[in-house]
Amino acid sequence: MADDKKAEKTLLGQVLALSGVHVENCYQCGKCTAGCPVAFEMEIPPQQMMRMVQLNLKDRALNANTVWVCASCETCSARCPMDVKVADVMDALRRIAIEEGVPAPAEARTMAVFHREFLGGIRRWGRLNEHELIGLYKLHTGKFMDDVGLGIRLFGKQKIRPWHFQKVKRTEDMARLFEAALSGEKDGH
Amino acid sequence: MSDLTDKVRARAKELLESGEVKLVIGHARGTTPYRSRPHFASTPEQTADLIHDVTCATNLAVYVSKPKEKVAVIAKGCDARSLITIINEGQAERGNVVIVGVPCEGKLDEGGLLERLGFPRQVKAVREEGEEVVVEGTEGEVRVARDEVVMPNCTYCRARTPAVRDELIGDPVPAREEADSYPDLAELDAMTEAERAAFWHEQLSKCIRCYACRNACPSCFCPECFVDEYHPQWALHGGGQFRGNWMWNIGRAQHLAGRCSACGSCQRGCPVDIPLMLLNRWMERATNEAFDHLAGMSEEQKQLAALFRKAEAKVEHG
Amino acid sequence: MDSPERHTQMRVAYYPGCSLEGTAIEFDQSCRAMCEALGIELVEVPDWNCCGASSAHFVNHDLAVALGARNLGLAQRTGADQVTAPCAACYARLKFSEYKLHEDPERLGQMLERGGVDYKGGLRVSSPLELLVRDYGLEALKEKLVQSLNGLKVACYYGCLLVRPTEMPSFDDPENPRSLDSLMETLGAEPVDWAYRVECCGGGLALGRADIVRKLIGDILDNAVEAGAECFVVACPLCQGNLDWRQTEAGSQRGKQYNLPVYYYTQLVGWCLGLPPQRLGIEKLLTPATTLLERKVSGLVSQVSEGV
Amino acid sequence: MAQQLTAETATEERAEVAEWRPTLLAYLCNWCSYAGANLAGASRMPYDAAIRVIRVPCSGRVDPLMIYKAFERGVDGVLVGGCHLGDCHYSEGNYACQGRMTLVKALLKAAGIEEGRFRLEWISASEGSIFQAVVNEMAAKLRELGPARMGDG
Amino acid sequence: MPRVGVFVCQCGTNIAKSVDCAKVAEEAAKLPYVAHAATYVYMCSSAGQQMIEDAIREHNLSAIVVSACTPQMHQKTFEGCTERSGLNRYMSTMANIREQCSYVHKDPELATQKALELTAMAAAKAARDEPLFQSEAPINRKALIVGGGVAGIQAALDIAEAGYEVTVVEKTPSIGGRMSQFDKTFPTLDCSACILTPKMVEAYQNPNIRLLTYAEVEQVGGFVGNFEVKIRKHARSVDEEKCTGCGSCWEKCPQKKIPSEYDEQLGPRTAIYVPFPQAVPLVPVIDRENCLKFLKDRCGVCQKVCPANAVDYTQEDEIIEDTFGAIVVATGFDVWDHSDYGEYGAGQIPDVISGIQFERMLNLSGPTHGKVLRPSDGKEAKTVVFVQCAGSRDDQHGYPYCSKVCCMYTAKHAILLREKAPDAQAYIFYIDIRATGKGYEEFIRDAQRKYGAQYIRGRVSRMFRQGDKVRVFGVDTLGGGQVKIDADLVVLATAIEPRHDAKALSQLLGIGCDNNGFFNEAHPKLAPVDTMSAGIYIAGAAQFARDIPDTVAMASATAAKVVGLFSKEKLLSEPSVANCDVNLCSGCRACYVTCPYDAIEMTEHDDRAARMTRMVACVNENLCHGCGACSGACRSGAMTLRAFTDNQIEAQVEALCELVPA
Repeated sequence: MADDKKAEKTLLGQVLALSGVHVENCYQCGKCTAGCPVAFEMEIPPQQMMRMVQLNLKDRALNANTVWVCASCETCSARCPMDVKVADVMDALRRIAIEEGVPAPAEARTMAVFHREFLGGIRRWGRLNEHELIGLYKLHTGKFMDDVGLGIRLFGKQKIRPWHFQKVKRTEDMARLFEAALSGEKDGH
Repeated sequence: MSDLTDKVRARAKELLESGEVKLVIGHARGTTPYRSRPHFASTPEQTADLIHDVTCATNLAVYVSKPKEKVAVIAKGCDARSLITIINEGQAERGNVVIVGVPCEGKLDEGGLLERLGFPRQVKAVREEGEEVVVEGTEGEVRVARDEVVMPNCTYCRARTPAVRDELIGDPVPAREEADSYPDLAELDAMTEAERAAFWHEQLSKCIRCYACRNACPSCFCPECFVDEYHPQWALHGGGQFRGNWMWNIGRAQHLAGRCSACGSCQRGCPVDIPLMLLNRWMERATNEAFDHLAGMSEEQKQLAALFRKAEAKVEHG
Repeated sequence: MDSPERHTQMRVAYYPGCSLEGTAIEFDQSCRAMCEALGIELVEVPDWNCCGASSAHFVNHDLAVALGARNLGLAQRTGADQVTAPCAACYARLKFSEYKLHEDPERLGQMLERGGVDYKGGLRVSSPLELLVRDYGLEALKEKLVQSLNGLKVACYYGCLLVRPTEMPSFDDPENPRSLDSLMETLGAEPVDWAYRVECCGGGLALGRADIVRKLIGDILDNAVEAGAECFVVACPLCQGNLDWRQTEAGSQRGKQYNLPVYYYTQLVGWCLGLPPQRLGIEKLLTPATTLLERKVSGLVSQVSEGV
Repeated sequence: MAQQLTAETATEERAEVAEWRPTLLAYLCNWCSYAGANLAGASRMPYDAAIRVIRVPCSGRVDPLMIYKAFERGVDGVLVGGCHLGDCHYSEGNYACQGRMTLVKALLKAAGIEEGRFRLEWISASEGSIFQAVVNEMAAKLRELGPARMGDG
Repeated sequence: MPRVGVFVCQCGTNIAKSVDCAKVAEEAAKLPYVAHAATYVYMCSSAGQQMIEDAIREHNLSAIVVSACTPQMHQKTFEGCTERSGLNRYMSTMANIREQCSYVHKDPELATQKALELTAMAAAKAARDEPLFQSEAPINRKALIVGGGVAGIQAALDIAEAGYEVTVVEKTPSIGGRMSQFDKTFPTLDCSACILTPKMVEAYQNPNIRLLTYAEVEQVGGFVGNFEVKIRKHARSVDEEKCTGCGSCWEKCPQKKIPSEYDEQLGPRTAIYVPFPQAVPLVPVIDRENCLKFLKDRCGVCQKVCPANAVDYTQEDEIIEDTFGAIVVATGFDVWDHSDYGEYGAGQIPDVISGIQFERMLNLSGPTHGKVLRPSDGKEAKTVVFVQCAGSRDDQHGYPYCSKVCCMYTAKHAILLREKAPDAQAYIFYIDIRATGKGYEEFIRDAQRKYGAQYIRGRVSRMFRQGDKVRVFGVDTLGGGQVKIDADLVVLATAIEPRHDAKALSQLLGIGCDNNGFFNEAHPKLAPVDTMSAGIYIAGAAQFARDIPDTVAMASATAAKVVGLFSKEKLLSEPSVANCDVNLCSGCRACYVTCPYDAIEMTEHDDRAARMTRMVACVNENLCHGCGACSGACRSGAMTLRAFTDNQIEAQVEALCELVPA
């Protein structure tokens, strides 16, 4: 239908298409923000993010650090009286930001790098090698000195074992799976 | 003369002599040895013509209509089922009907018999011996297994001994196990919807609207049948049009749901061999499954419509 | 109650997940040891891959489904009818895949086919905690215990992913879960009544935003200490890592020294089953953890098994 | 913009005109389903134009002959709508309907009339959107099945 | 031969925008029996009606079809046209070409074709219309009121005032209802008991009012004007005639720790008790489930101390059967139970209480004698958090609706809190303030300005015990930050919900419930106190959340309805009733076993043609409600429903199929 196509171009429509969540149900009670463990770090708290989506204020929504700070703990989704899955909306917004090339705000960049390197690792090896992730993360963020002491302690406990490198047998399987998933969702909508 | 015939005569005579009933409805020998006809004995003498054997297929409940005085019916299982059904539906008072039960292992399908034997005019006598039917002809005896020459509905009868009866002449026979598995419907079940529609188109196109089925049926007792009404005209009148025939036969099957005793009289009476029992048995299965209801199988039975009531409803739709 | 014989026949597909091969190796060790002692046969999912937590769903839900579904498909091939994942994050992700596939089988099925994944759905995803509490039964477990935790005051910390997202069927109440508490009671510990049992520790922010994590776990630690807890018991490597490794940092930020060991429940069950501490990896916990346990059982032997 | 939309929708509907159009006859109870249909109308919820409604006081009024008659006369599908069980304005007319329609379903099956051509639905006065969905589903099903046949078409 | 007139309404453009009304009229004129057809812009207008009346006379019409909106809107309007033109009123049929055509089909071609088919079907029916006549029934001029709260009391007083007898059935031992539990009322802060008690006493003393307390309606049969009702009066174990209400029994009763229903479990009561000191009647009941005499055959103190010898352990339930002309349902509401609300402590935190519990706490005669104390330790509460919308506006855990009264009573609570403890602080979490009554907005402002209530816009996410406090995590969506309050007491403005047994009562009475479980009104705007069943009316919160003035207004409205009904000489029944053609009746009793109203009797019919007397079905038109279940069950076509005859319905199918290419 014609109006569907128009709707899809709005932020509200994009979020609906990606997450299946009807953000228009939000009546701004703020229960999501009230229970959010990381709201204190967010430039725009969750309930206001819902308002941004309702008003299609894409720039303001995506340029805030909110989606990168979200810990995905799902507390907001679990408690929303109107069944607005706030965490799913955050996932959708993050994806829109990546796809549309909206750079993460400066202090949220670390999280963006983290996710990129995490998925990159899985795509390459099928499994996560925490030591590789840490290494690449530090390389790309320049935060070489963070948590060095902790790293040494974990090494000492043999919890970090650089000699133990894990991967699936056929790493090409992973590429195929990534390919299907990333193209599939677009076809589906 | 068979044992059963003697007992039936003796009991009928007793009933009339004692004045317990004013009329005994039973069978007498028909125009040929393989046929019977209904017989109404109102005096002890008239009981001498009564018979009971493999030829007594007619459902006698059709002759019971609001009797003012007590009548006795020599009732097979299906006759008894019909009697209970019509009593339930106000067509007779239970106190006015004495159900004299007789066991039944199947009644002769004349058409099938004749076709099989190929010497109809030469039949001298027909009798049962064990599981066989013996036909005496001018050219000797022919023996056939009973199941091969009885009416199809008899092979899956669930009431070979009347379930409800005031007395029983003869020894009870157990019900056919097949009754509950509906082997007769297997073919129809296996068809696709289109095949079923085509099947009925072929069958019902034959209907000449003679209403022999209705006349033979004890459950058809409306003063005016829906098919004969003009306002509204539910079905086109007269034969020859498939649609009117369809409406008539489907309407009749609906009206007989939960009321048919599976006696097979309708199909037996049909001059153009429409397998009417398929529809009736289909509906019996449906009412049995959905409402645990089998017409005339118990004295306390309620009408099917009473089982639709809220208080009785087992499964709530939606 | 189920008979113990039946439990010996339990055969379950086992999905360790990446963390349990790395920084949470003691969770893997203790879980395997515990199951062996209880007669639960774990069949490791052959050639399993990362479940995608905590990044895949962050950027693409289909990818999250696909990563999980490949593992479920492989798990199904072991012939088991359920797969158990100790890591709460893995557990939630696998459950999410199964749930989404059930919701939208057609579109996702096509996607999986293109991705070379063969999984038709129908596998039960469980956490070993669920396995213990629901399938094995605490009564049956009690019979096998050889030592008690003797009133160890423990803060049962469920975190987020064991009980959320709430739209998926859960084995415990999302706001007031009880399973860990009941398990600890069975072991003879005294779970403290505290508030932060389902609050978030910051999970996936550990590497990227350690500053946030320090604040969150500081609150959690304070609340547990206030309620009188001597230690934590957890069901998730992320929770364990955050609470255990960053305890000192969070403490120094607040001018406090907490010193609360953070055990996996599998370690405590294993301990009470009498398994040697090395098999349970208790020495691998950063906050010293052995002394507290030893102090609790010193001089008191196998009262539980003789009791009830 | 609203007008534009209307024009588009109208064109889509028109396209259907050229095709064969099923006839769906509905017997709706006055208190629930008929009122539900009114609510769908008052809320301007468009639905398939195949439906023709005969208002009856209660689904219990529906005589099976009324359904067979419709099929006999070439109607492609029949819908019977009543109040939800327990909500009947006449206390239990819908139970009577439910019982009877159980038989109707069985007999239609025996006769070879496809299952999708007959539906019994409980639709309350507040369920305009359910009415809309039922009509659309059923009309779509009838298009899929094509014209009803009783073996002769 | 019938002569049918067809009148196609354009409804302004509502119909005309997609239906070509002129074409429908033009085509309709060619239909069988149609003698005249016309179209007009508004058929329901007086000009439109006049046009119909003129046409009936001019064209000598015998019946009319108006193709317009739904008959539920204007059937009666057009019946007026036939009646005024000298035809039988019921020779009027509507085709619904608006709600079921123009509103939902935008394509002009499809809509016009459908409108024509609907008109043709209606014309086929109208051609077979027969004059109908209402039958008369006597009215039993006594009213039954179910529920003795303020709604029931008000309705009873008003009806009694008009001179009719009223019976009030109340489930609990005293009338008074919810209002008797309240301390003060908003926005005037009147003492609730001070304004209610006089009304309770007035009801008690009015000779036209019979109060049956500790009683329940068990069975309802019959119909408007003649409801046959069975009432169970539970055994009180105290003789109402003898008891003087002196109180010796409940003072001496040793069972003193039973949680009081009246005090919402916050305080105790005895086993023999009156729920509250001003109870009417002031006659105690014995709660047999908690009485030692009944449990263990011990004690018997109450009987020993009773100076009037009124205690009777052998008393049994009494069944009272009576006939009433009308019924008012005023059963009130329940309060949503927050024990399955995990994030608010799942009912496990003693210092998290409901609004109605707080109300009892504020009351001087309540469990804390008017002090605001923490249930956990009895200490005075200084920091009190109020949470609005607990269970309301919550699709996930509670109800989707707004409970209407919570904003106001929460403000009242905040004010009363300050009055009781001037150093206490109220924090009120709200989402929106709905203060839409006279003086309501001002009341909210007073709470803020004069009583210092701190309003915080946002919902509370979670609360839990923290030491001896309740820690509340909320948000200030206006200030923009998370809010954490360590409260002494949390008061949840728990949602108003239907009585837990409302569904059962609705089935007993034959009136429906809405999706939330409140009783259904006949029309949300135009018949808010009527139900779908004639002669049964609803008042107060049984229909939806209401405050006291609305409840009292509704109660008086029901009284007006009842008095209006009773002022009629006779009751005219529904003309569309079942009818049996005895000539066609086979006497099979299918209708008899089907009828939900037992309106069919089997009677003897002297069949001259058959020269016999036979049993046939006969409809009692006073009992018949016109559902037609009998005619749906009848095989022989004998039983039919007037205005919905087999003939008329079959003709509609025919008319449709004539126009549809098969």
